[in-house]
Amino acid sequence: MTKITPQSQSIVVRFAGDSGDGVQLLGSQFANSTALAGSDFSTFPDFPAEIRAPVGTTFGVSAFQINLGARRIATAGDAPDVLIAFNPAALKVNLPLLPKGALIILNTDEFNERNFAKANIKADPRTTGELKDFTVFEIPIKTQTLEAVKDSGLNRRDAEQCKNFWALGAVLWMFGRDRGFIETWIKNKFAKDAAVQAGNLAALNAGHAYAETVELSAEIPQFEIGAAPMSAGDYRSITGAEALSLGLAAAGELADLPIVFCSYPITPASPILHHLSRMGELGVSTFQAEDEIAAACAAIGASYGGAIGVTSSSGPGIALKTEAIGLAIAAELPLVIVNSQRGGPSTGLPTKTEQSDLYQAVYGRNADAPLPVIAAAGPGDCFDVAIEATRVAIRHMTPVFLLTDGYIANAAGPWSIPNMDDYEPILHNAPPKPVQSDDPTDLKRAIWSRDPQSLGRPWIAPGMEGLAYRVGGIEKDVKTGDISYDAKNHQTMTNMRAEKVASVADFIPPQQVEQGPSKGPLAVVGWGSTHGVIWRAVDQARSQGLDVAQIHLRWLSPLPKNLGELLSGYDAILLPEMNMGQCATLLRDKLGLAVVSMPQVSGQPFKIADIIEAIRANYPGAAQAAE
Amino acid sequence: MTKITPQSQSIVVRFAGDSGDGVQLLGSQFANSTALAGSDFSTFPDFPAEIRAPVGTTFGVSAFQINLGARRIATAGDAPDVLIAFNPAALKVNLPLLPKGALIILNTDEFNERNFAKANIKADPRTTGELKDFTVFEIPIKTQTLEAVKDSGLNRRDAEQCKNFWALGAVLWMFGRDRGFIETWIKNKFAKDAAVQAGNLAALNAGHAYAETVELSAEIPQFEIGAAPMSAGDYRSITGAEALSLGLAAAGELADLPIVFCSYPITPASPILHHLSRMGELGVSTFQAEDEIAAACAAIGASYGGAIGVTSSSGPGIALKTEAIGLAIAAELPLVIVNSQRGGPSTGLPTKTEQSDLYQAVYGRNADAPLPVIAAAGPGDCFDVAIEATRVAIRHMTPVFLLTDGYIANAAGPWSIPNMDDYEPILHNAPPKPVQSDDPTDLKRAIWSRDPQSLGRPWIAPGMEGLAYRVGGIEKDVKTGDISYDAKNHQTMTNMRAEKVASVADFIPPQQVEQGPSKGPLAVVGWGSTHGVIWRAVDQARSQGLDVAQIHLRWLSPLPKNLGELLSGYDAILLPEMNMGQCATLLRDKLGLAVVSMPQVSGQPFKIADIIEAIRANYPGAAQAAE
Amino acid sequence: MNAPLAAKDFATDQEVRWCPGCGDYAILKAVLKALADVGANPDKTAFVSGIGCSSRFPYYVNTYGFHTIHGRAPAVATGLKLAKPDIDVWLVTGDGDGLSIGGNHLMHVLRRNVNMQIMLFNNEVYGLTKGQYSPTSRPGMRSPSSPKGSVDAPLNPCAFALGANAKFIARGVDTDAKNLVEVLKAAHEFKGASFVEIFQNCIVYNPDVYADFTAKKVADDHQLHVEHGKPLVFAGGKKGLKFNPKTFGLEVVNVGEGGVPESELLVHDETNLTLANLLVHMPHPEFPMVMGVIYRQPTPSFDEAFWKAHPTGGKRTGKVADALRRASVWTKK
Amino acid sequence: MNAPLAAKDFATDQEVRWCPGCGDYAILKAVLKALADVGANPDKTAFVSGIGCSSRFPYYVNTYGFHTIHGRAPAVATGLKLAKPDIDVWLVTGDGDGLSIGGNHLMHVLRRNVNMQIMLFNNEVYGLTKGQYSPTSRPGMRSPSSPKGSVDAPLNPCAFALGANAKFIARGVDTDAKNLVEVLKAAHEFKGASFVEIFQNCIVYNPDVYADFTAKKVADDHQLHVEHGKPLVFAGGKKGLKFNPKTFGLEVVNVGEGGVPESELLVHDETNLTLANLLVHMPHPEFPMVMGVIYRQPTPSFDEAFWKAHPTGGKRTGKVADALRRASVWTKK
Ligand SMILES: Cc1ncc(C[n+]2csc(CCOP(=O)(O)OP(=O)(O)O)c2C)c(N)n1
Ligand SMILES: Cc1ncc(C[n+]2csc(CCOP(=O)(O)OP(=O)(O)O)c2C)c(N)n1
Ligand code: SF4
Ligand code: SF4
Ligand SMILES: [Mg+2]
Ligand SMILES: [Mg+2]
Repeated sequence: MTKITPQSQSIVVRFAGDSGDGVQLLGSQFANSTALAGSDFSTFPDFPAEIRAPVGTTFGVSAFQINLGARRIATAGDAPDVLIAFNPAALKVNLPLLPKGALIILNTDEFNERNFAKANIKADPRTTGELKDFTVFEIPIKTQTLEAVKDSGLNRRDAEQCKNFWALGAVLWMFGRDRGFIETWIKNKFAKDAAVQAGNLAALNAGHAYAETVELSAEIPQFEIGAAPMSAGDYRSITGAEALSLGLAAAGELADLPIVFCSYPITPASPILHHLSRMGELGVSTFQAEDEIAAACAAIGASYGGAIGVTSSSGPGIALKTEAIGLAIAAELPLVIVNSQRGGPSTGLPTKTEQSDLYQAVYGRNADAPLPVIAAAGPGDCFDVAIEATRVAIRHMTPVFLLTDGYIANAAGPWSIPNMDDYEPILHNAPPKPVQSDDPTDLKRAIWSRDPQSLGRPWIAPGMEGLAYRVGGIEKDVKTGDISYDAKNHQTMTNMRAEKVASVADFIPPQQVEQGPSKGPLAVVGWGSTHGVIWRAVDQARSQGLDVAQIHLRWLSPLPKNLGELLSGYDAILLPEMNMGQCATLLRDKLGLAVVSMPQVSGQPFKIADIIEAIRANYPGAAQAAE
Repeated sequence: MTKITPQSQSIVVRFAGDSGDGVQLLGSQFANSTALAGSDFSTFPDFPAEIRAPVGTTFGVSAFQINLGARRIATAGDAPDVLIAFNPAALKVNLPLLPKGALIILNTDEFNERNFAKANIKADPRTTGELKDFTVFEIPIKTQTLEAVKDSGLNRRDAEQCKNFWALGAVLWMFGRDRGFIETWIKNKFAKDAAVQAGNLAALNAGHAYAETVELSAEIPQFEIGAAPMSAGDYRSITGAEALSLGLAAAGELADLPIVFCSYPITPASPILHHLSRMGELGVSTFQAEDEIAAACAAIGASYGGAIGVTSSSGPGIALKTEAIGLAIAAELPLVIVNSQRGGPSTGLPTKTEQSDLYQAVYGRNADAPLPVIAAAGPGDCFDVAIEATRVAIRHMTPVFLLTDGYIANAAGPWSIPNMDDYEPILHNAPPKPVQSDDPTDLKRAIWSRDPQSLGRPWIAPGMEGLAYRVGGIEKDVKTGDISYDAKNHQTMTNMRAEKVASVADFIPPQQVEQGPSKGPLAVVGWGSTHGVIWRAVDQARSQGLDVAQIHLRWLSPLPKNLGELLSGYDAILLPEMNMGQCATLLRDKLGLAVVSMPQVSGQPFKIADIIEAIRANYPGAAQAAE
Repeated sequence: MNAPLAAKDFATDQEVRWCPGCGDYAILKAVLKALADVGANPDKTAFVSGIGCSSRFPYYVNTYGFHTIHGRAPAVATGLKLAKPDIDVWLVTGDGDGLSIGGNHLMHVLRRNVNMQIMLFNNEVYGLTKGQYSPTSRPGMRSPSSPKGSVDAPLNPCAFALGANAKFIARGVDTDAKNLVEVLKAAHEFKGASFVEIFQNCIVYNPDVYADFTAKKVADDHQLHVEHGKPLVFAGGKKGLKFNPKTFGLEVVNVGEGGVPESELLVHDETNLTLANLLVHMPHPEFPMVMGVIYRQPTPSFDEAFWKAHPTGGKRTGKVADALRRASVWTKK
Repeated sequence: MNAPLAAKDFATDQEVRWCPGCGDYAILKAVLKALADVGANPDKTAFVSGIGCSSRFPYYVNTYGFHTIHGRAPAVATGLKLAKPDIDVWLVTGDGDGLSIGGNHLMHVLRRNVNMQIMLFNNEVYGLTKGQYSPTSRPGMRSPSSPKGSVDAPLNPCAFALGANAKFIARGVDTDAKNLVEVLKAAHEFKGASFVEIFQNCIVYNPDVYADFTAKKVADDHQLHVEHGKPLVFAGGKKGLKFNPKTFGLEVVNVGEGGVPESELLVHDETNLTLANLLVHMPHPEFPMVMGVIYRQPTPSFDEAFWKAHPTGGKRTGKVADALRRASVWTKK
């Protein structure tokens, strides 16, 4: 592993502590200070599976990782260069992640027998030699904090709570960041509680001072992570869940239609429900249904009613929606289905990330029931993907799957705030004029007259005058929409449904190469949240002289029209994905391509190093070349 | 179309009438008489979608088709050579199915204006020239019946009901079949109602006499369909639903365990529930749950309790079971999931046949959640397939999908009654001995010690002494079964689940060639209920000089180990299936093979002629050769 | 739409496909009449149903209609109300659709009190799938899936609805058009989830299960039609109900000469939950079957509460462009 | 197992992973004690649960245990009973698991009266998913998914159970071990589906929602512990309940001097459905919260009926070889 130096272009810092230690807040404030300094960054919170496990246990450890750099940052980093551990459990859990030479800051106040026992630690790790490959700094953070805030008027318990800001102060010093912004934040946040405000401010400053003056300065390196080369403009930090929520609201605005978001809480999808619950003024209504089936059905009912129905869940909940999705296909109603993927099968690993619901999205329904599937590449991309998914749903009058995952949902990075004027409005197939005719069939034909390009039908909703019609899940006559058990008609309708989804490819841009040559020895193909790690890996491999390309898929169904031709220009295709090879199946099925699948389902994002290794292994003759 | 002659080797007869006309009974009794005469046959009832539509309407028409022959009969026939139509609606609906030259028998009593109106018929078809290409016999069946049964003491309505037996009598004469067996049947069936018994007997005999004597004998040909070459032994007629039910009961017997069958009614799966409800003495219990989710979960609960849990539905209901199936995979419990496929998506075409739930079975779950999938080739095969599915579920401790469809469920043919001694007992992984140890981990390790070949864990159920353990849907430690969020362990478990399903291939026979060469220019690959029609098509193509092979897949997941090699021995692979190409996806994905997909989703079985045509079209250079 | 519409104007061009003699025909007729009577606007009315014979209903009503999937109509209808609060929604479900697979959604739509009319066609059987017993079937019912007789204890739909916190409960009989139309109109008037159980005869799979209180000649003696503020009498006023505080239960008494005076009878209070529970639980034939509006407790509907709590009543008043900047924003030059 | 087991013998080696201070700990303790008290055999006992904080329960009880999927535990447990009728099943569910996603299965298991103990931990919140409002949450509750306050009308779990035809309904409080253990033992004794609502404090997402009747100092005045055949009194006997036939409802009265004599109070009859409905619907704080066994109506359980209707009681008495021939058989020579 590369040794970190104060001059490194990027650095990975991990905060870890008990769920109650406030490490998430600490991390996100540090990220904000990073943003203000103009560095690029990527953050990833690593929550425990338990709500609030007993204090001091390993399963109660909460962590926040940030990768910050003076260059483009694509992932939250393979391995932490710096670990701040608030208790022994946090050290125990995170130690295996650290490369040799990493810097560890320990809150020694918690390193006592009681806490060792809680974390099932036999002997003080500071004495066993386990830490010999690292640079360790021991700081009694709690003691220091209590001392710093003793005048704030806080009781002991609340005073102790300030220790995350103490640590933040110290870290801000290490990175030469300005405290002003954080101070303002603390003042606003705790405006109503003077004692808490004072305590946190005092802790922040004390931590900073501690690091700056006597105790640390000689030993701890100060890192200079300058501004990264980013295009000019306004930026903010955003998580995937928030970007997705804003993207849905934006889609509503672009279509000038209400968004009716129907969901049932589930990890890691719930944050989208929470965000949208606060976006009423953007024309969003949220409905917490009694279960996922009801959520899907309510969204379908909303779409039937002329609003943009959206439903959201993760794997097990999406499974429950399957039958209802079939109804939306049959009734030709727009519907956006957001899947925040997590580890499975079954309850599986609710808080861990996986990309293993691709089969479910593309193939996972009874009968021939195709639908478009799009995947977000990262937090910020969720915004655009939400708009695109909605656009396609409405244009083609079809349910659309939007795949994201637990990593994207919670990870954050700087995001260039888009200009809403840059987006085309979302148009829908206008309802026909009421038909004056004695033959009701004439009206029906108008109602079911599909747009020839998109095969989308007019979007007609209760309340529209003279267009009352009936629809359902039984096969319908292609022309009148009446129930039809006719053999030929069923074939026609099945073909129509297939062509409808295929026609999405006529509206999406051709597949681009993300980086590298447009033909050559090797392309690394990816989709979804592996975008960043593959980007970094390919970038590094290329800088090591390997002529490798990166291709990132956004639409998984249908695939871009030129994809087959593009991919056949490479001698080999490597496909890393956080599942057992589901996208590889897709490429074999749809394009007849041979693919080297690189599956991983450890519930953790890929490591850059592993992908580089795979690139080398699959780079014909290149291993020598690059040596 | 071949002109039928009294000497034809096989003939297709179709009875059609109003739902209340008793054509299903008529058909099945005719099938029985065919069976007794030693001819081979295949029957297919074609129910209307409505329960009981208004009398005389086209959507109330019920039909029963039988193909009988003095040679092997593989399908219910492409097109009826003989149609018996009880009313104008029946004629209207079925006329498009008939080849030129077919024989039509009309019940003229119903050919009146009222009935034309009900069936939306403008003019009497007997007068329009529509029937000019057919041989038509007009018989006032109702009048004849009323006359025949007037002494039976039946009221007019009940007397009229006897007309199906009148028609049966006439048809029995046409085929030179013995009435004795039917007479006995009537006597037993209506033992409690002398008038009905007398009426039906009188009608049967009158119909026979009518045909035999004056009115018909000169004109209607008598057909001689002799005995077919079948291997010696005892036969019975059986539908797929009944064979499947008996197969499940047999699996219970072979495993010496109770069968707990949990289902919720749905077309066309319900008959399995109905049959099993009557098999209590075979150790079967049935539970009609409140919905499909509850049915799947109750079956899982039963399996957890050490019984063989089976659940059954069709597409939309299976969709609802998806989440629960994931639980069975995670908890490693045996479960047989029977899917009687029907047309979709959504409610679709409930009474029509399709094979379009293969994606759902193989790929249709969230997360990496593989499971074995087996498909029945025809009614009788359901028996063996049910046993095999259960055997695999128990050996590998996994849910297994068993695919059948609406066609198989209702179709019937002669079935060589199997000898139960020919089946190996179904063994399960025995529970370990209780472990005497202070460390509870020792017991857990024993509980989770998988069989190295099948990766099946011991089947431990509440009630077993000293083995109490806890399990659930959260990822478990591979050794102790405890909850585990560990990254490596998740990869290990995911691999284990994949290997477990793959290991099924070690226990199943290698893929055989059904007929034709074991390498050559063309193989027609099929699965499920297309077996018969492909068999006939390939047989005919071969007799026309084409060197084509038939390969029929029974296990769809995993595929037999030798399949890839076997198929690569053919220049081309044609894959007819009643969906949009789902099995073709499978072969591309798992074997990387190029496949000519022949999709059809008209809700109707394939026609032999269409497959032969496709064989010709895909037989390189053979079109000329065979001319 | 100017001229008031007649019942027949609410019929569609679709051939009605129930079995001849099915009780659904009579219900359809009553509903079309009720629509005409309340002056329904077809463009602003929607029928939403699940799956079952009963759920074919929307195809036969010339308004908007959605024949959804089995058991899920309440959820679809709720979503429709969220998109279009002013659409008048009628929900059609069966004892299987609404109480077996769809029990949960029915319960929640009642609990939330979403503004719609819910018609549950109770024929005590799964008609469409050919006659299996349902959650309202009587114990011992022989059916294809219960050849030895069903062993399930049945649900009382109205009691279930009361337990689910429903605020409007009524009952009608398919063939009793007069009462049914009135009940439907009352349901329509109620702002909230109005639950109407309709006893429906499945002539094919469960014929005449209700004959002992619906047949013309017994109806009078076996049905009690409640009216708010009126004493609980039946059998042409010759019998009535009294509350016995000792047994804490109801009693059938003769009224008038030789019996008790009408003044001693219980008076119907449609806002009293306890009385409603007593009435819907009366065992027949010892007691009459109660009909009409059994419980009506005006309560703010879900719709009302939902839009009140919505910061803009559903309107788009803000701009996404502004929302995007509701965070720490920094500028890269 | 010879020596009688103590509560601690029913604990497992698994670290208990609820939040410190969660009411679930107290319930666990009460259940372990009840198991010991009834002399449960761990090998013949199974805990089945859905998903939620509460549903983690089985991992902590040293019997058989199945942590299934969200809302489906009643169905899984029913299946288990079909496979192994003699296993003693305890079901653990929450207000979300049992009343939101799982409402239908809970309803049907109660309706059928499947023999098991059902413990519903009601904390009026979705704990595991971090605090969203649930079907029992009070209107106006602010939560991550209802920032302006929930607009849903809540369900009363016991009223729901009564509407679902439940035959045993009881209530307890997490921290009131004495009553809870007794209630659990009574539930265990009942042959059928015994429904126990347990008020449980979620210290993280909904702390102290029940404090106004569970806190030590108010419990006496705000809880009424019913006992069959005993007058309905609370507040140390100083207050009681009377039925007012005019309003057709309950009233709180002072007992004894200056009030009414005990003899005029309502006497608890645990077999009276009307009384049960009245008791579970009493609005707090005007009325006390009722605790203990509210309703108990011994009725043949589903299990009993199921095995009675089964032609062989589940045994395999016939041979498949014979069944195969139960048709017209012909022989080909
Ligand atoms: C998911 C699903 N499961 C099962 C079915 C089959 N099914 C259709 S209707 C029905 C029951 C209908 O009963 P009910 O609601 O009482 O209606 P009825 O036909 O009696 O009017 C069932 C089980 C289905 N269509 N979809
Ligand atoms: C199918 C599915 N949907 C949603 C979830 C997410 N989920 C887990 S527990 C829960 C609610 C738990 O609430 P409750 O039953 O009240 O239990 P508590 O945590 O409060 O004890 C939810 C929504 C899930 N695990 N599975
Ligand atoms: S089956 Fe019964 S409910 Fe269905 S249409 Fe026929 S009579 Fe009516
Ligand atoms: S979140 Fe609430 S219910 Fe869940 S463990 Fe914590 S305190 Fe208990
Ligand atoms: Mg019904
Ligand atoms: Mg809860």
